[in-house]
Amino acid sequence: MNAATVSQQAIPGTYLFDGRMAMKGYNLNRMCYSFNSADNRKKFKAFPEAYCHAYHLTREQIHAVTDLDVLRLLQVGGNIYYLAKLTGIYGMTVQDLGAQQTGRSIDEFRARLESQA
Amino acid sequence: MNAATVSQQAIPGTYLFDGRMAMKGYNLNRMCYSFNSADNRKKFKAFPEAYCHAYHLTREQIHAVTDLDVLRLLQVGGNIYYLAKLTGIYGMTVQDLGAQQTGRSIDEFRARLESQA
Amino acid sequence: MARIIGALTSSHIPSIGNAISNGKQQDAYWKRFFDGYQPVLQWLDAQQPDVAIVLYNDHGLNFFLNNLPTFAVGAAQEYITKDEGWGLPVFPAYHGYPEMSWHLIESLIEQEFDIAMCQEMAMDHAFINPMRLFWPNENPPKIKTIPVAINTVQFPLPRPARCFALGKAIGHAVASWPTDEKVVVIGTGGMSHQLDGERAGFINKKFDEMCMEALLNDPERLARYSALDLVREAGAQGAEIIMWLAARGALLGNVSKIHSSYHIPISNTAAGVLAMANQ
Amino acid sequence: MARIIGALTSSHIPSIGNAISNGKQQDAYWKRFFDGYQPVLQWLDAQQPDVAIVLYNDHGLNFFLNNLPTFAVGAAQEYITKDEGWGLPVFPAYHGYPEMSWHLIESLIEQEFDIAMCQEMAMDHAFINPMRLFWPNENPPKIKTIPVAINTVQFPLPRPARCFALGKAIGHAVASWPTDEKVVVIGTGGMSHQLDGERAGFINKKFDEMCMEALLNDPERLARYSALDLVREAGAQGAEIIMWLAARGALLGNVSKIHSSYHIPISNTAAGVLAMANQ
Ligand SMILES: [Fe+3]
Ligand SMILES: [Fe+3]
Repeated sequence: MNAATVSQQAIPGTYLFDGRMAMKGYNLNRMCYSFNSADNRKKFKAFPEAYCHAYHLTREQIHAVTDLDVLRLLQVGGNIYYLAKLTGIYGMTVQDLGAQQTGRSIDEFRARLESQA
Repeated sequence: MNAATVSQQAIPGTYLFDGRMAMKGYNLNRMCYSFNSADNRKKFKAFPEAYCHAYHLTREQIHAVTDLDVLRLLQVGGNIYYLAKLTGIYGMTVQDLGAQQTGRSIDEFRARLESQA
Repeated sequence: MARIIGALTSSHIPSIGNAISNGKQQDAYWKRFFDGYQPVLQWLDAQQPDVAIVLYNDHGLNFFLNNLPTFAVGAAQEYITKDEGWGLPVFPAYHGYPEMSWHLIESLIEQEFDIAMCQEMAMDHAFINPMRLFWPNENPPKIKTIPVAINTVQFPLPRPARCFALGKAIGHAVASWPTDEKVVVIGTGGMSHQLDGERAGFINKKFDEMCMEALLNDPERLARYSALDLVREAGAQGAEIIMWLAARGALLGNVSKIHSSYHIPISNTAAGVLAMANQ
Repeated sequence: MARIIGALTSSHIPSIGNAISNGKQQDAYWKRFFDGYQPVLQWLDAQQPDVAIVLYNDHGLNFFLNNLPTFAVGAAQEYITKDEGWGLPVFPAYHGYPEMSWHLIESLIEQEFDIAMCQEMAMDHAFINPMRLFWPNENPPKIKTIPVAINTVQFPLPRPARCFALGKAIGHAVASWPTDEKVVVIGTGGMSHQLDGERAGFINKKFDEMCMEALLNDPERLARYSALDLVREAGAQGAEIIMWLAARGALLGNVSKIHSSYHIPISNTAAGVLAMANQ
């Protein structure tokens, strides 16, 4: 875990999904993985908190889920590949995610992307 | 597949479970894997042929299953680790399997094992 | 013996699939991106390869953290596609080539690559979108496919040098396959982008340009980076460039450029395509 | 740094579990077998190791052919047991040690072993029976465990030399773990036996004796065999000796024998136990 612990601090603004995060987020990611099924997405959308409880999420994790707060979802162990299936349920695009995480409007975020061309 | 094809003939009386056998036996092994669940074992025992059909077994495979013919089960692509879950449903021990495959009685098969001490 | 005639490396951004499904290839946003594939399509049309070995990364469709392989090789008769969670369309299954898959698996194990073997495997956008880009007129295309998945979900990722070595081992394996089939190796992912964290939206054009150049002329240079280096230089998901490096590794002959194209941004990503011939 | 104090290698025959559950250890059929473990139990009692890294082979409980890893490392908080299809009893979960699992995984990937990572994993008799043999008075024992699964289900199996190298890499990984915990490495399976085919019932005492001797004094000798050689010499399931070889590989110090015992037959199998100290 040494290498991992060091690497967490290595790149500002970046949450490396290493063993430490994986241990934290297993149930959260397992829940998000279940969203590959349309049926499960429907069940979740009907009763999000009940669905979270069935996957034994912590209170912190449940709040991050119901708030759709991406940075907090990452901090409580979510992996972006699985989280994208959660945010997809609410029609959030990766631009929406980027805007929210960087505190920009969608237009500002798109402008930032284009500015790097 | 060259190495594999050669190795099939390499050791008399031995069915190496290589890619060629795996391709043949995928559905059969998938069915046997399902027998890790007691519920599935019960369903199978009630209607063996219907259960086989649900896993798309070939006619040859279904006959080998209903006959509990171990050598034929191997020849149609069964892997011994999964097959043992099928034979276990009928209470067959590995001595029973050995006796059947070698055309010996159980006592003769046990005697053969002990003779190698 | 079978021959690897080249490597095609391409971004696999999910929105590409939507653009294709909705016929937006000539819209202002997409035109430059799709036009960048034309010379590659002409090359494929002239070459008519028989087999595609596709190095891609699963995004949490086929694999979960309960059994996450570093390298996984498909050995199925066909490769289905499935709902990834976003309502992407499900397509007819891609054609497999299990006989050659097993040859590849046997050779890789012999060369001491500790791969997982997958006799059933569902493909996500990382496989589907490059296939749709390179074979736009058929779905599924006639070409036989062998997917090879590389872990980019969970750190530790495989070392870039190990991915490059995997590609070389694939090159050796194909060379010992007894037919004279033509094989193309596809590497999908990248180029620089980052979806998560306060650094979301990070793109690094300079690094991407270096990658394109190094892949052609000095792949060892890219293989010397660590996975963490790639995250720093290319963004968290820019580390997907390891699939490009693995595909390049499979070219054991003289390598020349067929075509490349690069465009910022598609969605959050620097989109690139690089086609290399192997003589 | 953590220390590997020794390796314990043992058969894992399913019927052992039944004999323990039914208290048959002193029955005529079983007495010699169970008595053969007593000196190892005394050594364990004196040493009190903190962690067991258990190299075993799954028999189709946790893994199926849709995603079959060559090497898989557990990283779970606990390891459950499950019905294997024969009505074997289900036990309380074994204790995991995910922090050390992740250290092991990071080190193995760094050393270019392409392992699968398993954050959930069900254990079968190949893990359970040796644990019950070595810790007969507690179920589960207090010791923290890290399972490492090696493929013996599907050919190609990993080369024996690769398994030995995996063991060495585990040895290096443990040496860089910062606590002073005592680690024991367990290798399960074998010895010679064959369950399937007209050759069922094959046992090879001479080869088993050579293995015991080679593991202690010349493991490279055993590592030079191919997997096919092992099938020929030790029987189809006798190839499980690769777990013993991997466990031996983890002993990077001076190796001495604590105890060995060998008995033909238990069920269809030549049953053996070998305990080695690492100084
Ligand atoms: Fe991607
Ligand atoms: Fe076994």
